[in-house]
Amino acid sequence: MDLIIDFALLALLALTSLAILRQTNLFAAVTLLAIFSFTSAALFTVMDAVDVAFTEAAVGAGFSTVLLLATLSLVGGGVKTPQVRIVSLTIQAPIRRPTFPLVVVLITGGILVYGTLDMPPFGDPDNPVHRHVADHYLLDSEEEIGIPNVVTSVLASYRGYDTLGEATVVFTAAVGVIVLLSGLRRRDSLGEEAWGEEGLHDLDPGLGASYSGHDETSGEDEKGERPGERPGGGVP
Amino acid sequence: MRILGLYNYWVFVFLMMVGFYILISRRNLIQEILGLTIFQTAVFIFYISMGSISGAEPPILVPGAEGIVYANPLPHVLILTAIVVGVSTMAVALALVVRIKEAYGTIEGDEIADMDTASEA
Amino acid sequence: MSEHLPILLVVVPLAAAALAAVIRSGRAAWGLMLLSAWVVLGSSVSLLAQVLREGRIRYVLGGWPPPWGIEYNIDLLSAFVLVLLGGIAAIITPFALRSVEREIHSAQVHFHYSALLLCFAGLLGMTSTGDVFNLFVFLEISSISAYTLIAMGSDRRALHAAFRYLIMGSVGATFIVIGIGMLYMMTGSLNMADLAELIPAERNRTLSVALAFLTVGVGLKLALFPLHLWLPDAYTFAPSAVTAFLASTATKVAVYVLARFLFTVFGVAFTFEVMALDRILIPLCLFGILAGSLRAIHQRNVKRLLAYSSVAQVAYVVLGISLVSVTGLTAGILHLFNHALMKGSLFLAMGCVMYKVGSVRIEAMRGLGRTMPWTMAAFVIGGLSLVGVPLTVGFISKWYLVLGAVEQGRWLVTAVVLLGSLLAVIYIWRVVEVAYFEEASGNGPGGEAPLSLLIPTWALVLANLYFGIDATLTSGIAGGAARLLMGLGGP
Amino acid sequence: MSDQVILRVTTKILVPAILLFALYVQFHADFGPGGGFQAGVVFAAGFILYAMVFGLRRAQQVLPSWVSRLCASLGVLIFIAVGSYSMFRGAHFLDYSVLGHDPLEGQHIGILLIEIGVLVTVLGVILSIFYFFAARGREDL
Repeated sequence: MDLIIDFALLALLALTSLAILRQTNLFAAVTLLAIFSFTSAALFTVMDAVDVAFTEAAVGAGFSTVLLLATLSLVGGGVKTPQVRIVSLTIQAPIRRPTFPLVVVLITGGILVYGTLDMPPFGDPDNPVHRHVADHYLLDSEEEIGIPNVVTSVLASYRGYDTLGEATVVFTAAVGVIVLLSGLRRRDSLGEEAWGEEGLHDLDPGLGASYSGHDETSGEDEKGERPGERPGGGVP
Repeated sequence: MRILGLYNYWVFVFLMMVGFYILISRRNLIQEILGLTIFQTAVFIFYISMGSISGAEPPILVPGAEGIVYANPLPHVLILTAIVVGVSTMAVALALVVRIKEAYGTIEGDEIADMDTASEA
Repeated sequence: MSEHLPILLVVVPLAAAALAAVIRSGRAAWGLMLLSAWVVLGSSVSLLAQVLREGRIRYVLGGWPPPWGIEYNIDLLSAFVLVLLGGIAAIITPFALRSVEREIHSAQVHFHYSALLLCFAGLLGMTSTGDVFNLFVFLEISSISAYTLIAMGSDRRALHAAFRYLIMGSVGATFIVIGIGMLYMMTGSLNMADLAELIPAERNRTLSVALAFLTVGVGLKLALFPLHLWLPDAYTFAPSAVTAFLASTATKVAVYVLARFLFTVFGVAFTFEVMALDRILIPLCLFGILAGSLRAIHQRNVKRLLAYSSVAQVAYVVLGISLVSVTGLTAGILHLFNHALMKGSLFLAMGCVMYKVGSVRIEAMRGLGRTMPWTMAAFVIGGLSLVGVPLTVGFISKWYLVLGAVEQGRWLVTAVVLLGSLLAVIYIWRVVEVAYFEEASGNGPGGEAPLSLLIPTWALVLANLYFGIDATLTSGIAGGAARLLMGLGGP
Repeated sequence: MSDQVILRVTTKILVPAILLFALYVQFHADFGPGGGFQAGVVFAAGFILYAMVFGLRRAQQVLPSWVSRLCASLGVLIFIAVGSYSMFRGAHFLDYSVLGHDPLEGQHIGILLIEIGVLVTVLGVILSIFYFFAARGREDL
């Protein structure tokens, strides 16, 4: 029974991915991607990976979709289509050089399929993956950690350091987004900042506030600056 | 049965290649990100497939019960981390797209590349 | 406390990064960066001494013995790379103070240092770890922060460069995850030392594909020709201090990771005897040396010129590694270290020019030999090192490389290495000619860069000369690490 | 969207339930699927829903942007602090066994603490990212 559901879900995933490939409306493509994520979350549940399924549903289908839609509302959802035909498939697609990517993908895919040939069969409990390290977690974590959910034990304790790394990766992303979207950087292309000071008072989520000096910390060394003033230097 | 046993892996290869194809053939930056996401999700499916055992239970131990086969928890842990890494990368990529749109007025890779070449000369 | 040095090395910059993001003062964030850089340098030197004395150090994280837990596994090679990372950070941070104040908006300076610290911690973690998946996690920490740092460049093209790097870098990282997955699938382990024992030295289709994916994935990260397309723009448009930092650390750690996978995890027997990977890598490196050097000659932007030169120089390092001999590996490891010194000093010199002149295009260099004598002298010495003139570090590593090639009777390799040096003469000369033999355009502010920029630049230049004149220390360590990788024993 | 009565009422009912569910996910992770990461995402989702219906400004009155940024750092620091505390107790980094009277209790305390660290970071990060994207949108108008 599981196997049938597994096959059906995989087929659905394949179809969804092809639909995303053909889609030239980005809003529709993002919605399809959310479907893709939900379907894969369902697949993870069938394969007994409940924690992963939960995370994929919350992050892949939830937060990613919100982010993508937020971005689309800023950049627009259309794709320019030069109407070029791909060599073998008769899809009209926004591609300038259709053959090269196809060759690269076919080679990579071929190598991967070649690699699957020596793989141990799917679902066999005697596969090396399930011996050696994993069975220790299943057999001994009860005694060593005492938590029924082995995924939590492994995540937080046996491989707790990876989780520290994971938290750091998320933190890194926050630093990246804040730096990129705080709007305080000089922007040569537009010649001037697109917003005035009242914009910063009113709407900027954080840095603007420290900027205009009525935030919780006064930031002495930043006070004198105004958005119009930029640091010197730069490429002419 | 041997062929059937590899079906999961072949679908993984197919999904991954669709994602990879979107990624390298499309010149719209958002589409590239969508391709990357499919590409990464395919890898998640690969890991979870290798950790799964037919007829197994989720790796949440049932006290006192004997003879239950549990799925392998380690790939689950690895993929939890990978999902987080994926969404982090995506957030930074989308922030970059927003900035690129503001700076160049477009998110079509070819047009941006043309503008870059023009400002180089 | 000394028992905890391996982990302190990584955790101190991590904690500093988290703090730097909240303190809102650029100067304080810089202080945190400086502090962590010197802590890392101090601890890595002491680790290196300890490894030389007592051999490999293993530190078990969370108290769980490997392969169930994650371990830090520091041998001679990783300790050497850690010292390099610490040293570069300790020198570039003082430089960054003024340079960053000029190039980054003041409200973002603390985030800049936070990202730089994250990148630093990520690279340190990649170097110390003995667990392949943990390596991927720290690779992503360093990569995501690197995308951010590059995007902070003042030109809008920095954004596009960062995006291209993000896409290619993520593809590379995903390839690495696939490779790790296949390794895990076939062995059931993620621990490097454990994997080394479990991987058989015979043909296996899945493991071969794992090796291929890992090589391509890491190759993307280290800009191995022809996977280098992200590098020139990224280095050109990133802020000066960031370019210097990334050029002398990020690609070096990627090469280290490649060597780890090829030699430690898969082992010489599988990688080179069963798979014969050297037959692919050596031609790629030769093409890389020629293509990178030739492209460098045609650049009008000196940072981009140096970036293409980096593509060529990284190819030298990988070439040394793929000769699969003690001499070749010694050359590769030495060049890894030495190239960090030369590219660091060259990019720092460009940072000085950027600070004073506001441009690093070749036209902007007119007459700088007179107006900025110290900066340009640093550039010239760095350039001579790049060419491989005796008394500089460049000579030492090229000497070993030629020795390694001749040892195996590879005359073509020898010829290309020498030709690469000739091409380096041409592209360095183009800058020197403009700087020393053309009249100043006269509209620049003129004058030498401030001492806070010059002293770090010259510190690296002097390192170029010091390790070029007395190479016993570096070549001793590199030789020891090479024997270790070849499986001939040692610490 | 704040003029839509149905949306407002539904949101007001849903948000507390979502936040409560997040806490359930957080503290029930020992026995079922969940953990700091998932809980952080769900918790943030509650706020995002509130912000989408009632506006960014009102959401930020509850949880200002600087708090979310502080949380992002704080979570990582909690995590590192737990690990370092093990070192002061004479064990290796992140070895929770020394945190309690016996190793098993130590493991429980350690896992609880670092899951809280992860929750705080993830909540802070997701809200920060959302705030910055949302604010960017308003500036363009």
